[in-house]
Amino acid sequence: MRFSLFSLARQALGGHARWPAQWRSPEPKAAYDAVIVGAGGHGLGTAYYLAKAHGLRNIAVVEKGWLGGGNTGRNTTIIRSNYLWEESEAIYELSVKLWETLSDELNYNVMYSPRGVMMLAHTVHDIQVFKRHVHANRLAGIDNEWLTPEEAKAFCSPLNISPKLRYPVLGAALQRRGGTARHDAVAWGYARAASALGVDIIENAEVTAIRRDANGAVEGVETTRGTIKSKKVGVVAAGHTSVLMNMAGVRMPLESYPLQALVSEPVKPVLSCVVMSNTVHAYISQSDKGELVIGAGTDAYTSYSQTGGLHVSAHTLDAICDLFPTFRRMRMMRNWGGIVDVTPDRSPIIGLTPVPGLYVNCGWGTGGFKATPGSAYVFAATMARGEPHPVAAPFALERFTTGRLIDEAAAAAVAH
Amino acid sequence: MADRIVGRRSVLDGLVLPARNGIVSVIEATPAARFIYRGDPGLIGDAFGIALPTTPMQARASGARAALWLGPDEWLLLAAASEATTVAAAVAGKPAALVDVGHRQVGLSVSGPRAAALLNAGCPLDLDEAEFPVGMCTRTILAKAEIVLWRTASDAFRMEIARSFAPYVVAFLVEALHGIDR
Amino acid sequence: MAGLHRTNGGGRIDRKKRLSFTFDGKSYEGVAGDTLASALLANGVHLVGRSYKYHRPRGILSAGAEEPNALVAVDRGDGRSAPNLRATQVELYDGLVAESQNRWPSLAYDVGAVNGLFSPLLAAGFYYKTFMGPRLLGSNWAWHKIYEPLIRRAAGLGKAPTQPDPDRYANGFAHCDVLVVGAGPAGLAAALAAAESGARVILCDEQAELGGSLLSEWSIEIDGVPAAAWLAEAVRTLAASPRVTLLPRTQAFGYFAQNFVALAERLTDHLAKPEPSAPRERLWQVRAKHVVLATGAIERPVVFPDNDRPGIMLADAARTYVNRYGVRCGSRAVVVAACDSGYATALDLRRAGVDVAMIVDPRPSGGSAVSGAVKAAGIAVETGATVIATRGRQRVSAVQIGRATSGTWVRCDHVLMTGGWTPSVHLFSQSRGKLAWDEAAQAFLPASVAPGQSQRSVGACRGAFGIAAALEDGFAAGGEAVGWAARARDFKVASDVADFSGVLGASNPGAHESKAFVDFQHDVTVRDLKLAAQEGFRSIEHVKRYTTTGMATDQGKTSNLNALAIVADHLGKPVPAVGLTTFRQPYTPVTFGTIAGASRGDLFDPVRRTPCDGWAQAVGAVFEDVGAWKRARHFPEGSEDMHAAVARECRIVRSAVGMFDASTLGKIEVVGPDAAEFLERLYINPFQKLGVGRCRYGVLLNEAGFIIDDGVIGRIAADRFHVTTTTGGAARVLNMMEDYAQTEFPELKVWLTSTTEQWAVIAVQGPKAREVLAPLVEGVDLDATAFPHMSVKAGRICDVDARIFRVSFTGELGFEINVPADYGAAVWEAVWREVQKHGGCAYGTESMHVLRAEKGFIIVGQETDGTVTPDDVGLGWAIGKSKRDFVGLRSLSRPDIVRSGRKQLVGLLTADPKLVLEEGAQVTAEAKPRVGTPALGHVTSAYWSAKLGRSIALALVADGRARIGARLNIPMPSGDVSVDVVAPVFLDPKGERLNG
Amino acid sequence: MLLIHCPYCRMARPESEFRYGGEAHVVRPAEPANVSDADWAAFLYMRANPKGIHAERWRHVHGCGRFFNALRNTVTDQILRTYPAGTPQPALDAHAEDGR
Ligand SMILES: Cc1cc2nc3c(=O)[nH]c(=O)nc-3n(C[C@H](O)[C@H](O)[C@H](O)COP(=O)(O)OP(=O)(O)OC[C@H]3O[C@@H](n4cnc5c(N)ncnc54)[C@H](O)[C@@H]3O)c2cc1C
Ligand SMILES: NC(=O)c1ccc[n+]([C@@H]2O[C@H](COP(=O)([O-])OP(=O)(O)OC[C@H]3O[C@@H](n4cnc5c(N)ncnc54)[C@H](O)[C@@H]3O)[C@@H](O)[C@H]2O)c1
Ligand SMILES: Cc1cc2nc3c(=O)[nH]c(=O)nc-3n(C[C@H](O)[C@H](O)[C@H](O)COP(=O)(O)O)c2cc1C
Ligand SMILES: [Zn+2]
Repeated sequence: MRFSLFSLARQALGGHARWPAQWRSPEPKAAYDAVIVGAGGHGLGTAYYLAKAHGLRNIAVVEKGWLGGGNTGRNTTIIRSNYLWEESEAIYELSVKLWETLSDELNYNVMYSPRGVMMLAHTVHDIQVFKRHVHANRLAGIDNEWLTPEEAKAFCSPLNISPKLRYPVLGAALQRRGGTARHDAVAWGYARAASALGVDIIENAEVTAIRRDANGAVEGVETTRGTIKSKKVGVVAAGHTSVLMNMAGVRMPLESYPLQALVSEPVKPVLSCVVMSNTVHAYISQSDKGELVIGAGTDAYTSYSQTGGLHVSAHTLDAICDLFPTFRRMRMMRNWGGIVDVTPDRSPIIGLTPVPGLYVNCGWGTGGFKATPGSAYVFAATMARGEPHPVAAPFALERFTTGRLIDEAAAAAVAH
Repeated sequence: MADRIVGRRSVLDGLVLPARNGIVSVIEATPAARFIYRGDPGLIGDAFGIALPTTPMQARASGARAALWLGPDEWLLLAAASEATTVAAAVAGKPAALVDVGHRQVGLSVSGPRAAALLNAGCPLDLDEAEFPVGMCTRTILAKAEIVLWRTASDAFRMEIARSFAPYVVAFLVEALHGIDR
Repeated sequence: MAGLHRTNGGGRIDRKKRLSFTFDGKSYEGVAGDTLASALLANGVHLVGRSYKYHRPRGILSAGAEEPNALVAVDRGDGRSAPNLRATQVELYDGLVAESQNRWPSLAYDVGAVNGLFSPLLAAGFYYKTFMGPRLLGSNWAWHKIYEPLIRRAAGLGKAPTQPDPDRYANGFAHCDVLVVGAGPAGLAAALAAAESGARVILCDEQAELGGSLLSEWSIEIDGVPAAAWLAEAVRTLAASPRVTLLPRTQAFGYFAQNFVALAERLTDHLAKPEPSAPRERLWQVRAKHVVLATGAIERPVVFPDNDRPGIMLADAARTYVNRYGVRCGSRAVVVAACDSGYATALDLRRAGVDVAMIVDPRPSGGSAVSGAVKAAGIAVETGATVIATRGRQRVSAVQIGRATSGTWVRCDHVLMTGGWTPSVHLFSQSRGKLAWDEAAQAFLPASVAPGQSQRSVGACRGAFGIAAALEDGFAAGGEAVGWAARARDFKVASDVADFSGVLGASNPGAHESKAFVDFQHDVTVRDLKLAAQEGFRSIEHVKRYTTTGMATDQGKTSNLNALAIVADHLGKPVPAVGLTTFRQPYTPVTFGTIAGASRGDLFDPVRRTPCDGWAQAVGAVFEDVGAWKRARHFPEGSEDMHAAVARECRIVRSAVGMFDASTLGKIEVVGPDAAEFLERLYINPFQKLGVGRCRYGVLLNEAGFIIDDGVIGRIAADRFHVTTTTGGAARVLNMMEDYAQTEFPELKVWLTSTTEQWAVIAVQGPKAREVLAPLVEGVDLDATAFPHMSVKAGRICDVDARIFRVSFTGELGFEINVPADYGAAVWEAVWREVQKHGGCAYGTESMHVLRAEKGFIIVGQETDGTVTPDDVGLGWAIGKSKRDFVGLRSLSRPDIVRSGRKQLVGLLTADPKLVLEEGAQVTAEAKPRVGTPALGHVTSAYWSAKLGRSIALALVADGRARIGARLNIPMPSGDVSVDVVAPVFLDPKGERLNG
Repeated sequence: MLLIHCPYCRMARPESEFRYGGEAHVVRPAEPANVSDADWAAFLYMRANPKGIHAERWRHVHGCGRFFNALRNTVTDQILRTYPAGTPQPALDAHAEDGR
């Protein structure tokens, strides 16, 4: 059933009794043409584009828990494409373009809200780095502009630009097309659209082994709901990627860290944009429901625990309270963590692996929500054709051997 | 040349140290010669006047001299300013490291019945006397600064703080004192 | 009497201490001991808020932390305002000003209530299905421009404060043998037992008074004395124990790994006139050897149509209001009790003079233990029935009692419901303990403690209901925690209630689901939950997110279990098969201020200042932040702007002399027989043969082969090096060195000591540098041959022992004087007097940057960005050619590092000499590049060079060295700029000046 | 805030005094010049990142300054054992992960 104001009104009259399930919950079949491991936004999106753009229909997405329950369901939803290196610009900008029409594409309101992402500069070094981004982005046709502190304040009225701040705001880089989207809706929208195209989404099925044939090529996965055969397996499991790839004997350049976020109690609109400060460690926006959504840091150590230490959130709240002194009496309502898969150069790994038929899309770390549509799009093409999509090619695993890293962290250390 | 002789200026000059009658007081510890000794503790022998403690987190003091265990191969040596050269001579020529840190850090004495409570506003260690007895010393943290903490008496501590962090530590203690009562 | 509805005596209030307060501008009176909620109820005020979505009138549901409805804003003026406070937890003080929220223009007449008309449209998840299109404008346009702003305005509850918070917040780290959370009977007994052994005990409770449920007991006797007397004695005993810390008004909000528990203590919010400097709240970070959780249980509402009208409340809350606060919540009650505790409530109300019209019990056979007493009191009991409808606009006026759809209407002015009790397992679950479903208790109970935690749950929070049971459970756990394994004690409790199980879910499934509320705060109804399940949201986590049940400020304390049961019922699964959503901290919301504590202003991060900084401040230097340091950026004279000041400073350094505070540079004393070998293995440069008294410019890579730090390294003695690092890199480099020394090369005899703060460093640079220093220095021959460039000598300056380096980061003749830090200021002033005599000046970091750029010296972090190798920036020469290994060497032969086309450091000269490029500007081959043209590189540094009378720039450009002589383009918004590629040394390439 | 037992201080201390140092027992090749690009990349970047027992490095940076190793369960974050750097990874007995 198509979603629209009209269908909503009609169903309302009928007491909403006839809305169908948004996605099917089928029993797993014995074999598929392609199996995606991990029903996060990236995995579901990959299945959707495989079905939509590449004509594959016999696809399963296998998920150990509930779809969208990984980092897709626990991130601070910041979307932007003003990255530094050309390779990054290409994939993140492809994503933003897809965000712009995604609700329509999926017939699901993912609430993409290009309300502007403002990144604060607090030091002379920050200014140099951000201006480098602004210039690089302009050349790539990506909007990103430089604001004075006064302009930053005008764009975001609760911001404290007093020169007496411990680290005063010296300016900001603003990407107006940056913003947020509703995390859950992205997972659900892709799930519904993929399911409608015939993709089987199999929840509560944890992959416990990756099977390989005599030649070493992939021949399927074992799950807690039985063995599923497939000659094409794509691992899109974020924080759990090392564990899965280990099942196929592949060691990965990944470390999994708990990254925290928190929300305040909901209040009437006070913050109309997204504000990020990497120097003092603060990431904040206000959701449509009214909570301040705040991104904290990762714990120092690798962990699969989906929680983290209080000192990590405290560190961020120090900064929020300094930048937004009016928020000091606001209250934290919920604090949670996700497990992020961090690569040495803070860029993702997309593509083929040493195991024939096994593909991987991971390493999005603290910043892959924004890339969901673009990543899924190029990964689907990569899996369908058996060779990297041009936008994905630079992100191949081989770069760690050649040394051709795409080091967003070194250049700016801005990752959200 | 007398006009060239310049005076020593403590980083604490001009700062008001926190104090509240009958509860806690903070004063600057007398300036001292300070060295970091690194290497085999045996090499120093009795030359410093005190054998270096090899039990973790132990300080040994005698008069103005003290040796504080900071790590298995690291000690902080304190002595009267006038004794600086004697200390240096004790290690001369030995395969070890003696580094003058007399100006690297400053000392604060925190004392009074609520001294531990004040420090616990920023120090995460258990300062109960049973857990942190007199004579125990260690590097640790106080809020966002690193310190060396040494309990010199039941209700007294000596803190050593890197020079540029001292104003922060003082300001933190001034702030924290507002939260100390009882 | 403060409030018409006050009983004549009893309770824990002080009827003589009258307090006045206002709610929505209207004045009322309460008494000491009241909460805002009890005081409002005493005044007959039930309507206190509007619901989130439909703006339905809402009253006070509970008497504690679980309150979903009665959220108010309290404003104390001067920025001291707070939204979303639960009236049930706001302690009354004289002059309190409270406002209701989420209504306009007023609570009684709220325009937003029209939403109720659209409620059929506003079903769960409606916003995912609409607000898209029109396709023409892209699916996003209407959403972002029209719908989203409307939704945002409608959403949210209270208003954020608009002024900065003036209050301060404290912090305390605490350790104890036993932390007891919750001071009800179970917690008190645990604390008493633990304290007896002399253990260190902390007992905290979020309420103003210790006692928990005992505070609401009127008829119960413990060990032969009334509950209140027993409580008073218990608190007295604990307070008298020196090793016990009692923390009322202190919520345990987070339970982390290894028994680390975070508490939030409210210090002043309850005071009418707090001391202005006193902290408002305190964060306690407790590390406990053992934790005893005695957090009690929360009563469950009963789900029936229109169960949200003001006046419909939890039964035990009404009991608390009457017994503890002396407040009758109305005069005629209907009690809906699916649990025996509701019967006890009816009895207590009757005693207090409330007319209890009827007890309605959905259980087919009704209550057991107390039903005799209820019958004796003449209260009618209707079993197997429930409420099927209610009436009353802003206060309930009647309920319809029946089975299925028909029944009789009963007039009343309040309805008291209990669906049983949900043990408060929040903290247990946060500690990663495992819960298990308990069929008898109809609840999840703690099952196994997580590894690494040492914890026990006692009393109602683990299903040990009944006061005697709670006391005995608590006492045993308290003893066990301190190692008194077999300690047990019998408590004699008269007229105890023991059955608290109740029924879960909707008591009358099917009827008018659209207005049968489960999550009051988020207006989630039975119908919403069923719709979610129907639409395929089968995981309870999906249901939660689709309907937002349990996601409001109360985090579903009263609703989660009912929601779960309703979904389980709909899916035809047992409750445990549907699972629970995750409990997360905080237990109830905690102010940001409490968590941030003292970290504000200059305490946000230490402000590090150099020994010479006072002088710079006094002369009006402008500072910049570099790491935690404040560094003087320039020293403006008169009305000079930075540009003018820097041009002047640079000119004077090149023509006369300048002095610069380089104290922030990291310094590490590397000592030991193997010191040279150690540096040899870390740095790209050779060090073994460096003579004593000589210096070398060292470059440090990471193992990936990229530059991470640099600095001058001087050999002080055969076994002693003075290593300098960048300001920002000091701690990182020391850590890296320790790492290699301890774990990679433990066989080397070398020791590292940070001396960054031991030395004040004063750079004196310029043709007159020697003349400036000569009169101050003793014991050092400053002559060019005796003291050549790149050497170091020990000597005295101003009678102070010093290490004097002949080094130059400006390209001029230069010295860097290291003196012990406490002498830094005085020596600086002495040098300044000399500098002045030679027409010199002080210069800041900005001029330092210009001066070094004129010479083509790199700054790590500016010319490099973590992707740059020595060869890229023309430092290939520094690599010790005969070295077989050093950190990063192997990486320098990786394919991408040896390929052609890497970016290399070059100089750029603009065709227009007046034009200073912007740092970060991109470099392209052609002018007017098409969008998407890959850049050849970027400008890393760009300045006005006063010496050269033109602008200069450094850039990293692909194949840059091969392009020297070529013309390239800088695309700028204002137009393209053409530049000539030149070698990256603009001044004195032979180094004649610095060797002077 | 983990509680970490420092084998040099012989005392459990709060995490804030420590700095995490990544996977332990990653051996730097003795003759880097002789290893292949792939092996060098493995040394630089490839990590076990297990879900379960992890041998990892910590430094008691705001304490005794020593680097040491720890075995930690990355699911529960419980630290089961700490041991000096340079010593082999100890075997764990069956009761290592008991609640107490
Ligand atoms: C707190 C936080 C804040 C963030 N903030 C931002 C932000 O502001 N902007 C941004 O762009 N990004 C942000 N991110 C990062 C972003 O969330 C992720 O990069 C992105 O969501 C990853 O999506 P995914 O689909 O790859 O992974 P996930 O959504 O994590 O999906 C992976 C799925 O794989 C499943 N899985 C794992 N193992 C198995 C197995 N053995 N068998 C079957 N299934 C398995 C998991 O259950 C999971 O559902 C943040 C992340 C966190 C944690
Ligand atoms: N209607 C009734 O008769 C009724 C209702 C409830 C309980 N009870 C009785 O009380 C007994 C329960 O005793 P108990 O001691 O287990 O519970 P309790 O309810 O008496 O005490 C729990 C205490 O824990 C506090 N608390 C909860 N969470 C907290 C947190 N996170 N931080 C700080 N404080 C927190 C609460 O404020 C409360 O004071 C029951 O067994 C029952 O007999 C009776
Ligand atoms: C953008 C965003 C907004 C959120 N808003 C709320 C909220 O209003 N209320 C709430 O209880 N949780 C909110 N959450 C947190 C979720 O409840 C939940 O904690 C998160 O999805 C992680 O799942 P977990 O806590 O079940 O592990 C939000 C999460 C995100 C990502
Ligand atoms: Zn230690």
